Amino acid sequence: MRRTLEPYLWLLFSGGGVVAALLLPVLVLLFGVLMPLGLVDWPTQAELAALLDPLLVRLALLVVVVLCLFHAAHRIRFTSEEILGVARFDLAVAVLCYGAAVAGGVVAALLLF
Amino acid sequence: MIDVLIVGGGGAGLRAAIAVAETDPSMTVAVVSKVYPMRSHTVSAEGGAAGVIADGDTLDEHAYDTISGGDWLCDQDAVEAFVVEAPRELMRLEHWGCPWSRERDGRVAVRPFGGMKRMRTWYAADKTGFHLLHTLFQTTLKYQEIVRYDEWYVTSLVVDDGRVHGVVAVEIRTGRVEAIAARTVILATGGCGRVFPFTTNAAIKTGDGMSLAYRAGAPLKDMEFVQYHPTGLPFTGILITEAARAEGGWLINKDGYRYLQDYDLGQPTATPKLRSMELGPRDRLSQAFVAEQNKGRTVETPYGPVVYLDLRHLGEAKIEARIPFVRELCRSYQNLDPATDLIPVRPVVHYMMGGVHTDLHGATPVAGLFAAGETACVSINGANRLGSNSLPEILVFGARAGAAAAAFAREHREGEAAAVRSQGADEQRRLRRALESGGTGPRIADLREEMQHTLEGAAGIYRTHDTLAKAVETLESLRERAADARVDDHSTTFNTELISLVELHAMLDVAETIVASALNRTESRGAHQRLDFPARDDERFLAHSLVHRAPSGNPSVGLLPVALTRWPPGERIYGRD
Amino acid sequence: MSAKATRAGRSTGGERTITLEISRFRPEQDSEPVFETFDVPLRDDWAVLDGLNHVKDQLDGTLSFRWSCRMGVCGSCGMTVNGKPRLTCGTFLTEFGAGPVRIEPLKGFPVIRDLVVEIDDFLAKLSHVKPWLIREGEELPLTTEYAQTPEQLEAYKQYSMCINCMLCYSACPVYVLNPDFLGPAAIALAQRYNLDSRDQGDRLDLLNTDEGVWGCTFVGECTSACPKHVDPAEAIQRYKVTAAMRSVLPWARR
Amino acid sequence: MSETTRTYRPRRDRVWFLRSRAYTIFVIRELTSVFVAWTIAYLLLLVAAALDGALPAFSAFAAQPWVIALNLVALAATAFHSVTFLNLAPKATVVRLDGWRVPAFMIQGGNHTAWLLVSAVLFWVVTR
Repeated sequence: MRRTLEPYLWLLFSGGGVVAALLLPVLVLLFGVLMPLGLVDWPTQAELAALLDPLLVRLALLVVVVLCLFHAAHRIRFTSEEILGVARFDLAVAVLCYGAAVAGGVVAALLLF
Repeated sequence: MIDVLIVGGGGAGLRAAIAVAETDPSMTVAVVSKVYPMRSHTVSAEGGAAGVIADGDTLDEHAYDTISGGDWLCDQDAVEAFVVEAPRELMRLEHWGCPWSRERDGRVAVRPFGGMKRMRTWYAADKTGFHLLHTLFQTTLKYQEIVRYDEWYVTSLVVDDGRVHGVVAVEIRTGRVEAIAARTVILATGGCGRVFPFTTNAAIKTGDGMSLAYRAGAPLKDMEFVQYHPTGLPFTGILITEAARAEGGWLINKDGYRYLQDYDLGQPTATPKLRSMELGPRDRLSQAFVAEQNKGRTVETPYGPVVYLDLRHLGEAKIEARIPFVRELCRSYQNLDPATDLIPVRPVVHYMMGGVHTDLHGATPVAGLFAAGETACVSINGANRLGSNSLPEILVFGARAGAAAAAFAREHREGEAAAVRSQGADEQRRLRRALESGGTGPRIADLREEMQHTLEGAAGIYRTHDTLAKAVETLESLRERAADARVDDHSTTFNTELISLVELHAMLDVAETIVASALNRTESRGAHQRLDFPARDDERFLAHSLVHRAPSGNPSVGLLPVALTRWPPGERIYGRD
Repeated sequence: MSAKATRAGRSTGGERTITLEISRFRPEQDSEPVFETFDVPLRDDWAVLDGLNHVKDQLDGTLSFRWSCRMGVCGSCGMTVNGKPRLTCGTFLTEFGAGPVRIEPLKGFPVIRDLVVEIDDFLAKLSHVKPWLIREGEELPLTTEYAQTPEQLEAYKQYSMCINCMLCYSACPVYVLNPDFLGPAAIALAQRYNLDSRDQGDRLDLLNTDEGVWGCTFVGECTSACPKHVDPAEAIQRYKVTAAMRSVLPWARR
Repeated sequence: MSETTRTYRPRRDRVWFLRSRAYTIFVIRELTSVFVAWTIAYLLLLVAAALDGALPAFSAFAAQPWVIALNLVALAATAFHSVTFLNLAPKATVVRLDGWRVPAFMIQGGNHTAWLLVSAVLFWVVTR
């Protein structure tokens, strides 16, 4: 049978979907809306640093970043192909999308560790 | 050169195809069908399929119910073979994946059915025919040797020297007419309900196979026996399955009265009683409707008089579990919910007991020509078919015809007959003429409608000599006018009007044989009720009607004695033990 | 010929009418489909199919379309009605108010003529998934059934209700854009056998492909379009989970 | 009579996703992923700032009207993603308890409850 990578990509996509669904709205609400509007106070530098200090938190954060980026990459790959009609360039589109996700993951890893 | 060519892709045709493929994989088998097989009318069968399996049931009881239900016009040797093989065929379907409804322990469940003394009707909710057909169709996909000609319409059989050599068919998509040489042909084209105006039958059921056989010299048998199903929805004619009554539904008139008790069908009971009241046979129930109508106890609607089928007391849960399709149909097509509303129903043409005369193996008097299913008359249905006997019939006799045709093809290995080419060319010319010149006369639809109303008036639930004799004349004139029917469509691509025209000719053939047989049978038996001859007459008519097409083109009716084995003719008793 | 468009809902001889805009394609004369309009009686119990039959029987015998059982179970009469894939036998004219009603062939399939589409590719896809009961070893005698409890029946029953009307394919943008996609009904049919307790086959190779379940981007319109509540979208998503688990854990069974 | 027939295949419809409300909603649902990616990038910037001691600069950046506007859209998009993703989950995961299939609305209810709980906990952790 022809091997396909899709099951693995789909698992990453699904995991990312769950993580994004559970975590992102509240995070963007806090850090992107309420705090910049001054409705909630920004935490202090020290508080944030302390929050990010445990290895487990940083590892978890890395996982969240990677999964969410894969989720986005997967959907952007298919949606762009469907909207723009470029499915015949699937390989290139896929390399571009997942490549960006991997790059984002590497950046996050460098940042966090 | 095809060994076995099957015309029709419904239950009987597909079962025959599998039978050939299983007996001898080296054989070539073709299924030629005017629709894709899963569109065949088997798909619409709802209630179930009878086969002895329950504890306490016996083959003899199934045989007796069938024979008495058929008013002793069944060939008893055929019935005996049928009841033996029915459970095996249903089990075979189980082994092929048919989703039969089940008991809690995982065994196949059975339900009661009209005219049956015991619970022996296997069912797949109330879409039994649908599941049966799809199981068969999907199973045929397993066999590479089964070749399909989907949307090919057979316009004639190639017969030479008393033997069939193939068919001529038109590929509907391209208009291409082709002679297909075959060692044997099995007709499995279903019934002809569309010769009547109000029928449960699908648009495709135009008696094509009956007409093909009739024109090829094979006689049609018992054509006067047309089954009215007592519960059709007005306007559409959509069938409300007998299972609705088997599960406990009541038939009531405009006063809310369970009127069947007035017609020697037993006394009302709260729960359904086998062979009694609503579970009486279809002919008697339909006749009771007419009597109620004459008494002014039916309800007038724009689509004629109706009575009501009452399922409300069953409750929503039971309706949903056992007869969900009834609910779906009522909601989608009648805008009512049987859990809370009464269902208006009236008798509707449902099934042809008659058909192409065959022996127990589906063989017709024309060598190499076989028939099975509703298009054939073996006969196990006699003067009135019992509900849930037709699905096992298509399986049992489909398989038998398949095996017999395969055997015939093995013994007759000669090459293609010259007649194939010449008849193919003739047919091509004939169709091209119809296509190119067309007619300038009446519309096909108008002729069809007139034929349908003629049949309803003359060969409905009750018949008389005078109306039948007049119908003979009307049909003759229709035949003449149909020769010049107007054809607007001159395209070769998917020309459905041309097909409608050929179908109209087939229906006129069949209509003539129905009327001729009904005129000839001066007695009342089962579904054939003569107001001028109200009694059964075993002296003269314990016999099948056999119609041949005379050289003049007119039907000529003869009689053939019924095969009796163990059950002498008796009185049909329902509702009394 | 081209009937002049007239306002729908007007009264002719006391009878209400409604305008049908019917897509016509006659390969001998048209390079692409054109619309023709016909006024047909508007009756409460008339389905779109009754309107089409009125046209064919009384107004223009050249109109071609497929239909048979007119009770929603043979699956022949699927067409695009006002942009949506529908069974025309079960779609009432009254649903469209004063009209007009636009009737086109099912989208996503090559048009042979008028409202008739080519379905050979669909049938090939059905065959492709091995839609029959696969058994290994000895067969039971014809006196015994493979036991199956009502719960086991329930596990696949829904997926066995497909009437092959192809509305789901027509509703699926993935299929319309890429005809190689195996598509909703075929995958649901594979699941009908996969989930049947009597089946011992394995259809992983057929379904775990780019054109199989992985072609689906879960638009979900197949399920909305399905007149029989088969829910093919669910069938596909469930098999994605199965295929993913079996890819990650090769020893996992379905 | 002709031997073959020509079929008509419509040209690709460039705006198929505008043809029905359902298609449009589907495309919007898929495009929420762009904002998922943006949110991740934004949060990474925040983390970088926090670890580099540049939080004031970040909060100044975040307070610009266009960033707030973008984040409001991102909030809507990620919330839409959550609702649709959690609602569709029961299609993929059929839960059976003793043969009884847990209805979709219960699984969806469970998913949404989990979402609210996680959000509440995170809110509390960040703002305590």
